[in-house]
Amino acid sequence: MVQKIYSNAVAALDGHLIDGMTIVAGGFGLCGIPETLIAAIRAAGTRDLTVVSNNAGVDDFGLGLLLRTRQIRKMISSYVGENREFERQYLAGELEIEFSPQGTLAERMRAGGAGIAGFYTRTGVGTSLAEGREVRVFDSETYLLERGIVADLAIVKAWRADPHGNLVFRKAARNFNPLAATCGRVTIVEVEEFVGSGEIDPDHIHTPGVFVQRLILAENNEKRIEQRTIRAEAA
Amino acid sequence: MVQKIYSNAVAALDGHLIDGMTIVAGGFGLCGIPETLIAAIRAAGTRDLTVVSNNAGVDDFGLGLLLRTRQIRKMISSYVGENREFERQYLAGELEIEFSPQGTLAERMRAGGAGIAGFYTRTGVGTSLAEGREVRVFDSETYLLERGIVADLAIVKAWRADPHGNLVFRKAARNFNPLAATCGRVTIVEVEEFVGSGEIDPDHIHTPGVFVQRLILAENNEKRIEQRTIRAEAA
Amino acid sequence: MEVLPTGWTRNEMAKLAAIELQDGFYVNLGIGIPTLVANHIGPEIDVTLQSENGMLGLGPYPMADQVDADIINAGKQTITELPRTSYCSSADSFGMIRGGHIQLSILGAMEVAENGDIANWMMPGKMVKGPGGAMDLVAGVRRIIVLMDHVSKDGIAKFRRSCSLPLTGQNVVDMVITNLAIFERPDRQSPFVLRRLAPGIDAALVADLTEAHFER
Amino acid sequence: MEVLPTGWTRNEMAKLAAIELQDGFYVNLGIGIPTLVANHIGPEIDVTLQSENGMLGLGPYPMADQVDADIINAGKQTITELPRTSYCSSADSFGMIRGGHIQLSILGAMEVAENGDIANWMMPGKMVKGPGGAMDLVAGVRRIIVLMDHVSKDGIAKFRRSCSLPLTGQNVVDMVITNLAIFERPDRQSPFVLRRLAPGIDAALVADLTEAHFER
Repeated sequence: MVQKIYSNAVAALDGHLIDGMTIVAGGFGLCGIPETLIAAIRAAGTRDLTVVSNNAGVDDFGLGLLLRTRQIRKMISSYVGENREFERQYLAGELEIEFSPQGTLAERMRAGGAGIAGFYTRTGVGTSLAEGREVRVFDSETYLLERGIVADLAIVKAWRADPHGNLVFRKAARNFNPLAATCGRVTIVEVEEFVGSGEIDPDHIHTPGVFVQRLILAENNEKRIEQRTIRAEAA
Repeated sequence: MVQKIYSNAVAALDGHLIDGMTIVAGGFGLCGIPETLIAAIRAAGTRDLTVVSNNAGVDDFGLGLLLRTRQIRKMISSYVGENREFERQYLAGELEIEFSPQGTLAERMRAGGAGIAGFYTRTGVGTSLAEGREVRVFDSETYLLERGIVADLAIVKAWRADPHGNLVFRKAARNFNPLAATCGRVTIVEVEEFVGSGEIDPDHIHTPGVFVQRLILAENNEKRIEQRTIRAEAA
Repeated sequence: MEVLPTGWTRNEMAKLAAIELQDGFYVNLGIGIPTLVANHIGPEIDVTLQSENGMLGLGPYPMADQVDADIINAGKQTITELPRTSYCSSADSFGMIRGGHIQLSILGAMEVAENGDIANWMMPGKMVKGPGGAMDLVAGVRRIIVLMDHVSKDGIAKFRRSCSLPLTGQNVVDMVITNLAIFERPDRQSPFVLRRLAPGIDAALVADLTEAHFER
Repeated sequence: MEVLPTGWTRNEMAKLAAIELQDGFYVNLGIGIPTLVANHIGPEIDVTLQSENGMLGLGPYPMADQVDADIINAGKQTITELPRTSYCSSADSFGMIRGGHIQLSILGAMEVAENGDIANWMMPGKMVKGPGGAMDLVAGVRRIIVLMDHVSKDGIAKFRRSCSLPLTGQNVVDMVITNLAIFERPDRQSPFVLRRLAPGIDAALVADLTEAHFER
């Protein structure tokens, strides 16, 4: 059987990191982000990255780590708050940002992964994000043309995988991960747990193994919480 | 709680059948087709239907039943073999057919359900199905513009549902069903089995209840097999 | 400087918005005041809350010992599941939104214009953080209610002839609930109508503090 | 009428096609002769078969007591699961195909042209049944191998200057395996090259029975 499971992130990333490349990353905020692979890319020092990710992490966690080391040249994101270093680099002209509305960004990843070159959405019509984009009327509604995204590498966090690369995500940590998995020319996945071949019910698989080239066991599972909100016992 | 579960197909379809309407149906061949709802539409006698379905059933099963009674005016399908009555009506000019390649048809349903007016695909470029469609080059590849589909009514077959309309499909009977469920203005689902609220793991739900307006227990579960292929014990 | 009447509290505004929720609705609540709406959904109606990060059926905040980093809403707050909860990818989640399957979204705004335009993603003089899911919500959800203060901290009317800030969406707002009044329109071709005044607020004051044209 | 040498049997053609399957490949096999290719995949390579109706990881035909109406391939034949099997919707399945995630598809054809065009969905003189998934497969899968008889029942060359029948796809075929010969090209800008002859078949005969230009 083709061996998709690698011993660690360095081994899995070997041969797939090139300065100037485009990387797509799963995760929403700090939820479901590939912590182990981000740390390994930081250690590898790959530069001039274009990173496609809904958010940019915080100063000392997530993609914020790659911003600190100035490894990222451009972000394609929907929201980049909660990150002072991002703001500093952006205002200093050291970092480029392309905003995509969140649903458009998700759909662009899915489209890139599914061989759809472009699609028409109502999102963003009449806003500054529509500038330079084709506008078109279908059935008297106005739509914008948005393009699919294909990245050189996808980094993904899943909950469980089997040796074939079949993936299951856990709760709201699914978010952009299955989409990122489809739109990388190479997709590397870190998981919290490996299970044996045949141990995942074929109706419960979220991402089929065809999209996954390499797998590692996640070593970093901090899963930091951005907004810890709780209610009192009595509520 | 809003009551989505209806006592039978007649009750669930009540108020939703109008001559000349468009109905999208799940299923691939005879696998995963909404047998009970098809029978009820036949009994209701609704006419001049446009039916969006990958296939058209066989002479005496599936959508073939609605062809026999001449309730269908037009089919939008990828493949309509295995149906002599279809052929007879088509050659007699009594039935209109719009062919969509299978993947394009699936994507058109998904697009319609997801508010995507149109998308660009390489499928069909240079073929007779590209006639009258916009052709466009992205990154030196040629693509066709295809339109999303929204139907007046979706009829869907699922395996299990909870009272909220959360659906689970079984094996290859999933096929077009989750897509049809998204692109009906009203979606009615027949299931083999109801389970209680909270009994489906939230990570195992294929179609969230937001897409489902009405549910019934399937009364017809013949699940006819088109090509019964078996191997000998020794193989 | 004259002290202006404050009208409804934020909690009262949320309660007024909650009246708009109907039995069986699927609803997306924005960050900030709109989140408070959840506290006012009565047990007599069946409403399912959606969060655009891929969760349908949001439960309340967890007890301290229930906190799960993988169960968060779009505001990145920890929340809980309900028996009806399902998860999906961000693409499928925005499929619900863009495809018109969510009946109602209640959002905050910096400005709303009389033609239904909304501006709520770029703060004047601050770095642009991005639209998040706001542009998708206003473009895709069938009905949009805005909860906002009637005037800005500087006393400037937020319900305007036209938005001065970059738009989030064009002609998408159906109802505006401020601390002073409620404006609504029956469809997106019609002008807004003043529907209700906060206690102690009269129509003349609202007219004074509103730049938008509205009917009475 | 002269009796033509028949060359490879259908089973031998399938075996020759199976050589093109590499370790780790995801492969879609068309209906008819291509289905036979599955019988020739050796245990030394790890190949996953995909079926466009939403099944990845196809197992063999079931025993009589294993038949399950919900486990079928795109030819509507009953099949079985493997430990690697997963199911998905038709949209996700064609996402794999259209997105270039399937390495190889082996299909039947009525005609192939020297420029790589293929015609395999409309039979002359018969009612059009529709393309099914064939147009998606030839447009989306990275490499396309066609298995077909060298000449039609009427003795007409099927590998042609240009297709006479309506096309399924333009410039998409990479390899043609007939009962008489194998033609291949290194990329889709290059002409086809005659790679191999069936036993007892000489190049002159192949040239006689081929309308397409090919290199030797």
